Amino acid sequence: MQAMHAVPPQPDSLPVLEERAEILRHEAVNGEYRLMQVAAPDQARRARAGQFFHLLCPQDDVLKPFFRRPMSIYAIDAEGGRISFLYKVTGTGTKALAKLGIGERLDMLGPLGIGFSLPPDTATGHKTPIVILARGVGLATLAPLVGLARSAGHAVTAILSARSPALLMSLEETRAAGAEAIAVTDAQGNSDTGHVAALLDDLHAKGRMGALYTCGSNRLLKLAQAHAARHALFGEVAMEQQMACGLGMCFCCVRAFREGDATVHRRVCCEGPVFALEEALGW
Amino acid sequence: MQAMHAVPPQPDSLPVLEERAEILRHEAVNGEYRLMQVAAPDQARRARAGQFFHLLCPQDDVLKPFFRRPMSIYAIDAEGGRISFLYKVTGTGTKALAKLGIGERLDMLGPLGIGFSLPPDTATGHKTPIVILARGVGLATLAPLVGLARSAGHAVTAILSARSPALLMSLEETRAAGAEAIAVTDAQGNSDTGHVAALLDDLHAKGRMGALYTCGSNRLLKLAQAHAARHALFGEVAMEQQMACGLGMCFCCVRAFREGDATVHRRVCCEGPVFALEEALGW
Amino acid sequence: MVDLSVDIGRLRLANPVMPASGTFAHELAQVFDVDRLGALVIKTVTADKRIGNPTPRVAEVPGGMLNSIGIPCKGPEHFLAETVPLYSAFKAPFVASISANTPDEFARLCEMVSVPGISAIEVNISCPNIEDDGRAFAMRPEPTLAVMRKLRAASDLPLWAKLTPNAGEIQEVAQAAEAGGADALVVANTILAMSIDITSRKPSLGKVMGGLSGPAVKPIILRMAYQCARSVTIPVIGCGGIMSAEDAIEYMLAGCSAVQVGTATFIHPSAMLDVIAGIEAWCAQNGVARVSDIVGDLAEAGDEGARNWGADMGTEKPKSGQAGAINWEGVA
Amino acid sequence: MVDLSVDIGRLRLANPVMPASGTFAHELAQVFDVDRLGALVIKTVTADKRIGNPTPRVAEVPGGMLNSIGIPCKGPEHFLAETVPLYSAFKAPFVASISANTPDEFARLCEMVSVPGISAIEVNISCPNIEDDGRAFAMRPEPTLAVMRKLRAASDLPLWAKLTPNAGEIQEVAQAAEAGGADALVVANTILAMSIDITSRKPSLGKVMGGLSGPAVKPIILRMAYQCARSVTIPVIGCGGIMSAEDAIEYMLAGCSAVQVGTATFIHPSAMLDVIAGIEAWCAQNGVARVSDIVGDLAEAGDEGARNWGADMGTEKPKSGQAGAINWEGVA
Ligand SMILES: Cc1cc2nc3c(=O)[nH]c(=O)nc-3n(C[C@H](O)[C@H](O)[C@H](O)COP(=O)(O)OP(=O)(O)OC[C@H]3O[C@@H](n4cnc5c(N)ncnc54)[C@H](O)[C@@H]3O)c2cc1C
Ligand SMILES: Cc1cc2nc3c(=O)[nH]c(=O)nc-3n(C[C@H](O)[C@H](O)[C@H](O)COP(=O)(O)OP(=O)(O)OC[C@H]3O[C@@H](n4cnc5c(N)ncnc54)[C@H](O)[C@@H]3O)c2cc1C
Ligand SMILES: Cc1cc2nc3c(=O)[nH]c(=O)nc-3n(C[C@H](O)[C@H](O)[C@H](O)COP(=O)(O)O)c2cc1C
Ligand SMILES: Cc1cc2nc3c(=O)[nH]c(=O)nc-3n(C[C@H](O)[C@H](O)[C@H](O)COP(=O)(O)O)c2cc1C
Ligand code: FES
Ligand code: FES
Repeated sequence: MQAMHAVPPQPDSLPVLEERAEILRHEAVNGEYRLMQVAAPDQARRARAGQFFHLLCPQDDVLKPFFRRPMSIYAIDAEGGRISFLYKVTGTGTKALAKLGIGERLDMLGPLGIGFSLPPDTATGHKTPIVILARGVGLATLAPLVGLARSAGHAVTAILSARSPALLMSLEETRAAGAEAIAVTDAQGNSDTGHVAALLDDLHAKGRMGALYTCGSNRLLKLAQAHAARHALFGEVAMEQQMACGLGMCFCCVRAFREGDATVHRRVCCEGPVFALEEALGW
Repeated sequence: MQAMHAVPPQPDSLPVLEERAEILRHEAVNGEYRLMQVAAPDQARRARAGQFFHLLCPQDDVLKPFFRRPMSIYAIDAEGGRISFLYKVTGTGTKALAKLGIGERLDMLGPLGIGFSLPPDTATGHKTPIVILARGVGLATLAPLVGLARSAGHAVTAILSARSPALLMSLEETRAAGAEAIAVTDAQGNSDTGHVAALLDDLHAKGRMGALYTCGSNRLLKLAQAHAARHALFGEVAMEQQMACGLGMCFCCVRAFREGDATVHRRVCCEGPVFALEEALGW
Repeated sequence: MVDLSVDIGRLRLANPVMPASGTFAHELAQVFDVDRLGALVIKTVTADKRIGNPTPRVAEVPGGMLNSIGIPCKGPEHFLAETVPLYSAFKAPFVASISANTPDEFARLCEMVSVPGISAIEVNISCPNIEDDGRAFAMRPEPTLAVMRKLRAASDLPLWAKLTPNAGEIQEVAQAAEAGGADALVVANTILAMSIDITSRKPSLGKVMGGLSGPAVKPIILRMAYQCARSVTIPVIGCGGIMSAEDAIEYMLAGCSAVQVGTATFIHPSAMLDVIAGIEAWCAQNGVARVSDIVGDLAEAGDEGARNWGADMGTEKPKSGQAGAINWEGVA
Repeated sequence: MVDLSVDIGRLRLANPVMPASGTFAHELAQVFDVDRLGALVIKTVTADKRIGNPTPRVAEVPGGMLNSIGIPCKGPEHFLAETVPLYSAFKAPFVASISANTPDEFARLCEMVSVPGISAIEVNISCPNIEDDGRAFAMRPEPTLAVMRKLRAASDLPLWAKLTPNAGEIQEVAQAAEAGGADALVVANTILAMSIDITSRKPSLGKVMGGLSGPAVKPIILRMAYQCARSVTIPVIGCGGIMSAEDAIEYMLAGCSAVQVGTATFIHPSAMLDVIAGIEAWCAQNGVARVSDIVGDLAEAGDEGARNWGADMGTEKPKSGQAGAINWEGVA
């Protein structure tokens, strides 16, 4: 057994519930992603940005899909008792999920894992401005961080990356939350590492990059690590790995991390999914 | 391997089809039984009274129910291309069947097995009058025999037995087909072996019992065998046994039969389900 | 009120339901009060430190899962310093699970972990014995007997021997475990299996082969539990594919004194509570006062009873089935 | 056009799909043209006349079925007089399956049935050897070698040894079968299992225990087929839980030259045709000209490729996975 703690490791990891939440909204956002909103008051109250839920997608014959599917929280409405997910239709599980109709129920376990933390104040006692670097699933996972950071008084710049403009999500929401959003896409030819590195250099030069958060791309992770190291910035990354239990019991969801000179395994489900940026090894 | 015959044993066993038949009617007949009518023109053309279909009841998680379920033909409408079943909601398979709605499709394999044959003419060259002794599932299985025998010119008397009058089925249909129907029920206290034996004696005395057909009750089988033996009557019984393949390949559906002095196994699915009355051993 | 308690040798459990090793940890206490379980069996601990197997470590298959977690382990010192205090703080009996590479290493570890706070030791003899070409100890009776004797000598705690279903003749292994001093058997670990992703043409698991668990294995492990229960006098704990109270009752009717639930917890974290509640309800409905009364209470096989379709003439009792009429021989 | 033909030793099959013994008979020709199959393998025939096992002979379990049909058999004379003419009239190669109670009886039967019209003999060595306490021949390597030597001496026809998955170390049995002269292996027969009807408290089968088949066994038998294919030089025919073309392709990637389909036929009588059509379509889509090219064409295990989620930066190729970054040891 690793990481024994009789008390949950963070106040974030309050007791976990298994609920059958009613689906309130469920619609396609673009050709790949769907937005789903559910009513889950007790879980919404506990949920924090960066945490995830473990969803029991409808099982068909031979209990397929067998495992639950981890899905980041895309939006939390604690007062309204609502949680939203933004997910890509990928394989068996998400295909089954996509078929659920409004009013149907979804068995959700959570909230699970450790969410994002905000950076310490600057040396001059100001709120550290943060930069978010998101692509793919990161567009969903990092979305609630914008609101969290804004309401704590941090300036936020989000670089949102996608294959094509049609696949960019959260642009309006990010701006509406008072963050600056920069869109880069493969189609426009401005999403490669070179362009994004230049953007980061520019943001740093302008004093708008005091901390870095990333999710959804191994390349962006490497880039963020390099920039954070160069400027000694606080940073976090949200990681993915296949999960069975989602609770820290089965050890299937490990990834390798740097711990000083050693390489260690950590469970993405309960020691993450959010990790210190400098410790992640990528995949 | 038993019973090798390169040609099918009876002209009844013409090639078998697997079809996805549309459900045209589906309703409760009483607290236990449901009537289902499907459109299956090719299968209806091949179907004979006493044969059955092997139904793939809708499978839910873990492929439950795994096997198909055998179901006698309750009515054949060859011109209209329709087949009806009358079935009791018993366990997993029939419960799943009961949920199918009109317009949905049911995967049916068949027609299968050997149906009823009609008795030879009497010594005086007349059509032999037949008596049908039905209870339980026999009410469904023997129903199409009434029409078959009537249209071939046989007088038909059907003794229909059930626990209570509400569970009696086919009474009106039997009469409408020009047969005499006698209802006996446990509730009325006239369904026990003594009463039914007296009915049979009476029918024989009146010259109305030249052949005997039974299905659905071990007691009635014994009774029919005794009467047929006493009066040297032609007789048939339709048997049940659990089935996997339904085609004669797996040998799971055997029952014991008398063959001279020996006891032999026969497969209900392809050597039956209709067997010579005197050879059945009961169960 | 149904008495749900069962005795596993000298250890009395409040109810017959406990987690299977490797599928439970204290984190489950975030979901429900784990003191409601019959016992707390935790992930196997080894004598050496281990990192576990390459990812992917799990895969889904029809009706179950494959795992090749391996046994990531921080070693016995960490176990004694951190794990024992953590789990002995729970009220439910704490059962450690241990394993090692050789019989002597196994015995030393067993002695080391025989400390207060531990109610029983599950000895996972389904793992490779490097002195026997890497075959699991419990693949054959002889190494089973040998390792159990050493383990027995090393500890006064109840020892539960966890057998492997990959053995060809599990009854003989079961008897060897009993002869070697086991207080109970756990039947069984996962069945070695594999699957292939035909798109990438890769094995689904990083380690190619792994253990199958979940509903798919139930009929196989139930058979083994039945065979073992009839071959030994010590209690048998059934473990394989239990997803519901009905599954657990099958195991108990087959002769198991208690059951372990593994994979089900991954799908429904509170599955074990449902199993306990379901067993209690079934006993109440069936007039069973003590759940231990159903252990091994299997009726004789045959067509009669439930299968006597058509023998429905009012009050007359169904006669005995056709099995009497025919000479069932040439069994193959 | 995909070339679907495969060679099982000196026997060329038009396609790699054939029925599993005991799940096929000429009656299937009422449903489709069985000459479209790669071969026709029929129910095992024994040296003695047998009535088979008590009913109930089958039961349903999650993801599969149990059977204890036994081997009802009218004896070899009936087989030669009736069965051989019947099946040799089909165009697809006719494969007989035989079994017996002792090695000598087995060899005599093998000699008797080595007649024109039969393309190969499947020797079902998964059944009890009364000279070895009723253990199946293929439970252990030694009796496997002994019986295969006698069978080899008794016939010039290709001999396919059908192994039992109940063996503890099937690779060793596979090697013994090859050493004894088998031309191919069929991996495998059913897995001994049971289930209980908790309402009647009876075993579901009249014979209590029976063989598990269907989707539930696929990951287990696939693993065994993979192990056998890597342990022998003769072709391996995979058999266990194949319900679809994808399942068949998994077996072929694992190293099987052909496959047998059993239980699937009970659910969909024309399942084998769907498997053939599906294999052909998959080959066409994947640029496979000869289906025999995929036999054993398994890529190395690992996280990369399909699993490299998030490595989606445009045209840059995914880097090799974390497996490189860490020393995977202490495999357990
Ligand atoms: C903490 C966390 C948060 C996530 N949040 C989101 C999100 O907000 N939106 C979103 O679209 N996706 C998210 N994902 C990825 C999402 O879990 C997978 O897309 C999903 O599991 C795919 O399931 P499937 O059955 O459709 O695909 P399949 O490929 O059929 O799945 C097969 C197996 O692989 C696993 N798997 C496949 N892809 C992934 C993946 N990327 N990460 C982890 N396991 C995977 C599945 O869970 C399953 O066990 C997240 C993953 C993690 C670990
Ligand atoms: C030739 C034939 C014709 C039949 N015709 C009719 C009919 O017209 N109307 C009708 O109501 N029933 C009929 N039956 C019985 C019907 O097949 C069963 O009621 C049905 O299989 C029960 O399935 P279940 O899943 O609901 O029950 P379960 O009890 O869940 O079934 C479990 C297993 O037992 C088998 N089984 C259960 N009862 C029977 C039975 N009586 N006979 C054979 N197998 C059984 C099932 O097929 C299945 O394999 C017929 C049976 C046979 C053999
Ligand atoms: C992810 C996982 C990890 C496991 N780890 C262990 C282990 O460390 N030690 C052990 O004895 N069994 C281990 N097992 C086997 C289980 O304890 C249990 O024997 C098996 O899963 C069958 O039960 P189930 O079908 O209820 O899961 C593990 C099983 C799974 C699924
Ligand atoms: C009803 C039934 C009868 C069987 N009879 C035999 C047999 O006589 N000889 C034999 O070698 N295997 C027999 N088997 C085993 C099958 O040939 C096959 O090995 C097994 O069913 C696994 O394949 P499947 O999962 O595709 O069914 C039988 C299987 C079933 C289901
Ligand atoms: S998913 Fe089980 S430990 Fe993370
Ligand atoms: S059901 Fe298969 S032989 Fe009758």
